[in-house]
Amino acid sequence: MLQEAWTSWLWPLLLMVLQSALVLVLLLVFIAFYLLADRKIWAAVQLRRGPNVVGPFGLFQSFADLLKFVLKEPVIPSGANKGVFLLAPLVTAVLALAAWAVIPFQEGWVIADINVGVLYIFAISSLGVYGIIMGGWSSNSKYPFLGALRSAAQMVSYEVSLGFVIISVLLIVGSLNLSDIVRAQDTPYGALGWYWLPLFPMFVIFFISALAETNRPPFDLPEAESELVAGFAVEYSSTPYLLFMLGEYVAIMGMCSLTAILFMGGWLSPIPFAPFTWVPGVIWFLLKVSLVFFMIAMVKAFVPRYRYDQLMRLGWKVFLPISLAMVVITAAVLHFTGWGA
Amino acid sequence: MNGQFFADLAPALPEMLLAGGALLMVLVGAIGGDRSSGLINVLAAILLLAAGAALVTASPETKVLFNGAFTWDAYARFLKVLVIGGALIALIMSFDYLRHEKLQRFEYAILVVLSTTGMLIMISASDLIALYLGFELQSLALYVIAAIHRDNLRSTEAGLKYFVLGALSSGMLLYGCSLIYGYAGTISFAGIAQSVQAGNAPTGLIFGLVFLFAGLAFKVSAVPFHMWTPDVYEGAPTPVTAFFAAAPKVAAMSVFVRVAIDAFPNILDQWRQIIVFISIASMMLGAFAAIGQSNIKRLLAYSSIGNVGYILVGLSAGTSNGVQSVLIYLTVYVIMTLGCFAVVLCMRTKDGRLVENVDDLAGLARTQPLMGFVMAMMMFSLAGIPPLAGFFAKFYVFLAAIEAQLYWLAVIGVVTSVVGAFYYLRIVKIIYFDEATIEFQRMPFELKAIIALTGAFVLFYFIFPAPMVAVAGAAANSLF
Amino acid sequence: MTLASAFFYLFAGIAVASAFMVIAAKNPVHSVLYLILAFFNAAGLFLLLGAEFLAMILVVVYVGAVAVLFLFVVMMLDVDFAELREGFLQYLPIGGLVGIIVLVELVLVVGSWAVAPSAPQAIAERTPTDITNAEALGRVLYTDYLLFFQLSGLILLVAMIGAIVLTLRHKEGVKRQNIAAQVARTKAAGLSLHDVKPGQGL
Amino acid sequence: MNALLADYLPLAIFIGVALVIGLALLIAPFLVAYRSPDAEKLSAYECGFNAFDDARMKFDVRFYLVAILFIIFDLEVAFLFPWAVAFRDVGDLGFWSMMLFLGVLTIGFVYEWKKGALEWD
Repeated sequence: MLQEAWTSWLWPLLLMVLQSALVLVLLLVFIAFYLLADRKIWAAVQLRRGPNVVGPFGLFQSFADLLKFVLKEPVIPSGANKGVFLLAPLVTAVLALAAWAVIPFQEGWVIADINVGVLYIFAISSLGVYGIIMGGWSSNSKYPFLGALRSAAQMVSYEVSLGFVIISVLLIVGSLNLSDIVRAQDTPYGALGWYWLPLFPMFVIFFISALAETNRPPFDLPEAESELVAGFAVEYSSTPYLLFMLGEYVAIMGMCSLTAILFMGGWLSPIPFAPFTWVPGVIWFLLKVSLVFFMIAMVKAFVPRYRYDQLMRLGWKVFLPISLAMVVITAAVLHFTGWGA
Repeated sequence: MNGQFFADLAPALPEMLLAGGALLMVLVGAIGGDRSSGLINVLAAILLLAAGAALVTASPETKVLFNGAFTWDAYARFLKVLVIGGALIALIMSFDYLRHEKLQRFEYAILVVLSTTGMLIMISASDLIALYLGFELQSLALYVIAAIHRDNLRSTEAGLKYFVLGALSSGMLLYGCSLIYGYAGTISFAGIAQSVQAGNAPTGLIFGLVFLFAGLAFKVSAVPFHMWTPDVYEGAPTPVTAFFAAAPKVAAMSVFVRVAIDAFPNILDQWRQIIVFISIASMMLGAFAAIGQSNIKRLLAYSSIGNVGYILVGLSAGTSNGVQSVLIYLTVYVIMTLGCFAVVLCMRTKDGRLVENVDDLAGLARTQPLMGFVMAMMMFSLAGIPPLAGFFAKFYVFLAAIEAQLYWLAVIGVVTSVVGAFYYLRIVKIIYFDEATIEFQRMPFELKAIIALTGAFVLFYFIFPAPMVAVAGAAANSLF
Repeated sequence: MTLASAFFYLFAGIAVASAFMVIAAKNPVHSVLYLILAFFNAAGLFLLLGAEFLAMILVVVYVGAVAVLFLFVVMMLDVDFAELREGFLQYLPIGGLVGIIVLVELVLVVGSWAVAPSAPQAIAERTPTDITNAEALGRVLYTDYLLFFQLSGLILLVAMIGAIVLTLRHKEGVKRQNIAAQVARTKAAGLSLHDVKPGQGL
Repeated sequence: MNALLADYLPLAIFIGVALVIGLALLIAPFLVAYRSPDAEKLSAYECGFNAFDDARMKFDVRFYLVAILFIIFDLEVAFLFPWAVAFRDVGDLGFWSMMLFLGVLTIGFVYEWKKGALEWD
């Protein structure tokens, strides 16, 4: 009886929990190092050393930071709306983490291989705005409020072009499943058969919109420290602040892996013959994610922050029409030439 | 996609004309800005005229398009002509007003056209989704038009009230539709009629029917869903009110009739109770609440509530004759309403203000004989005095009720008509026997023409009633 | 199967409870947050029905877009909440009465649960099993239901026009950036040399 | 259908585990960290001044306009998803009906652009 319950559902359930925990923990550990890499790259561009005290080359800096945040005094402003104030960082972090459930790291290596994976990620990323609005509003302080307003309008503006970009990839693939999208890029031409080449303008738009969607520089107006001090996060301290930071980086990594999946063939090897095909897909996937992340980190180091009106103009007047036109062009080409049928 | 595909779409030509034309006008307006509003107004009028011409010349043979979502028949043709006529005249009536009030916004005409498109879809709708979409297209445009004078507090308030209550009614309608779909398993009217038989109608479906009717009753402003009418009529700019009174009511009433007759013919006894109730309530409220009104637009609002009650008397008969009487009543009602509003739009004092109090009409028969005479005739007609058109409209409706053995409904209708006559005749008294206090400006040409035409129709309908009765009869028969 | 029904009761229970909290919460912002929770649970119910595409679209459109607007409106308006509550209490009896009537009617409906005989077959033939439901939807929405699809487009157009007609105002005296003019600026247009004599100024 | 639900169970569990991790992090400092709140520390950040009034204020209607326009375009994207997936099955009619739909909304977009609704000032 007990034996049966164990084999029929208790064990599979436990296995799922363990899998999820493993993925999440590994993800957080990777994030710790990517965070460090971000700072190191930034420092290198500015001819500084960056964090170099904790551990060899400062490798354990992020872990020290974690400890610091956990031991800091959590301050909740007296005028704040306490429930919402604490809910906001939790929402940000959990949503960002939740997106990883459908990311395929390698053929078959995915927590939940759902049919509507792309749509799920699109939905999750459209919810990212809530953490910021809730945080900004509940602080009951002027800077956070302004930051929240700005970010809401900003994230919303770039989501539309993000959607159009995704549509143009879907047109070629014909499936909403992320693994199917990767498999569709498995051609004899290797890296040249991936979608970054035929959809190059969309690739660029996706990359930039992803920056805006995750509030990365040069689109970090919600927290623009030079004018809004720290934007929506002014009143946050200790782990509530950490959760915001964590959520932001997890979301960035999510966008990196989505870029890798949509445009860079996911786990596929760029050179489609041995010995490169012997390398496990997950390594390729990691390399691609790292490459995209490197570009994002470099953008942060190079590019000055956008002014707000320019940001809105870029989103609505440049990206939206271009991506819409590209959807139409992609569809027309597919329809009239019958490619990929 | 070939020639045949487009040939099959021919019955939807008026809708396509209007929608395509509206898109073109949006482009023209976007590029030309508000300077092009005159051009766009004229374009919209031409467009409505063209759509009307396409309707009149089309053959009334019944056709079903878009997988059963869209039905073209004589009934649809009759009502579409009526709606387009009403919209066109209301649009023309607004030209002078817009010029005077500095409301030269090109969106106005575009929204009128798009809303008319929605109404045409409603009239032809033969499944629940088409009904709802047509309904929303129409309403959404109307909400905006009601508030188009956005710097005017009353116009904004009217728009907001109309929107909030309208959204509520759309919700009820949708809830009703989903219940009906859930219990009948299909969205098409024909399918519903098939699956709902007299003996076995599930309670849930009746419940859905009640909600659906509640949503529709809101649109035709029948009691108890009439609360918005006086405020919106009063607050919205007058030509907009004229449009509200003429076109959307016809469309909503036509949906009412089509749903009741096409989808639920087998449970006539169940829905008749609802219709009879709201009909009596509307007639009573229309008759009694209008008595104390001093604002003409409010008065006309109550009058329209009462008229809706009479129209519903015709529907409650549930027969071909009943539908025929509804069609005739609607036509007469639209013409009388447009005539009244044309007069209200002419009440512009020498210093350029529009006044809208009943007392401002005093002595109109001496200062503006034509205007005064037509207004008096409209009032007589609304009161149902023979031999004016309004009398015949009521006569047919009550006749249909009596044929369906709804004697006491007809009796109540006659009694409320008598009560209603009181306030209509009061206006006639003011026009003819009170001393003039205000002098009005000369009537603009187009309003004068509309007043003369509607007046002539109301006055001389009795000489030649046969053609309209015949057309309405054919239209009604196409439903059965 | 038990797990699915457990999830059903979970989603349905939370949906009803949060729907109640939408009207019961003191602070309108909390109301909107409960509304969002209700949307999520509705999406969960869709999932349990196998309508995964609808579930995701519900989240994308209602939670990701519509509720953001709601949140904007209630967060940023200076609403006097105490005053609102007073009005609420004033209309509570009549509102409660209507609510109870509707509830009784609903119970009646459930009590006499009967579906038209042809309904079950009509529903049964419409659920495709071999393709995903996004694809099933796509196959009919743009061809068989062409009219509905195009009407939705028109409704969206009206919504655009309406939103702009009612809300757009231009501020006076704003200096706008003109990118084309900036790019087209040449040295000749932007720079002029003046020979200024000492002691005279320009 | 059960296969479909089986796909979603791991998703629910994953979100659950993520929630546990997030909650653990959120609660940790309240358990272990040193706390000594005072009125100044708990006041809103305001460059050294006391806050004049409630920080929530009315703001430009333009933000609402952006949100409304976003809803409209988001719906447009929502309509595109099933079309993209079923693109190869719907043939000429499906292709042209979507082009018509996009055309209508593009006209709306041109209108917005020309009216200046997309400018930020």
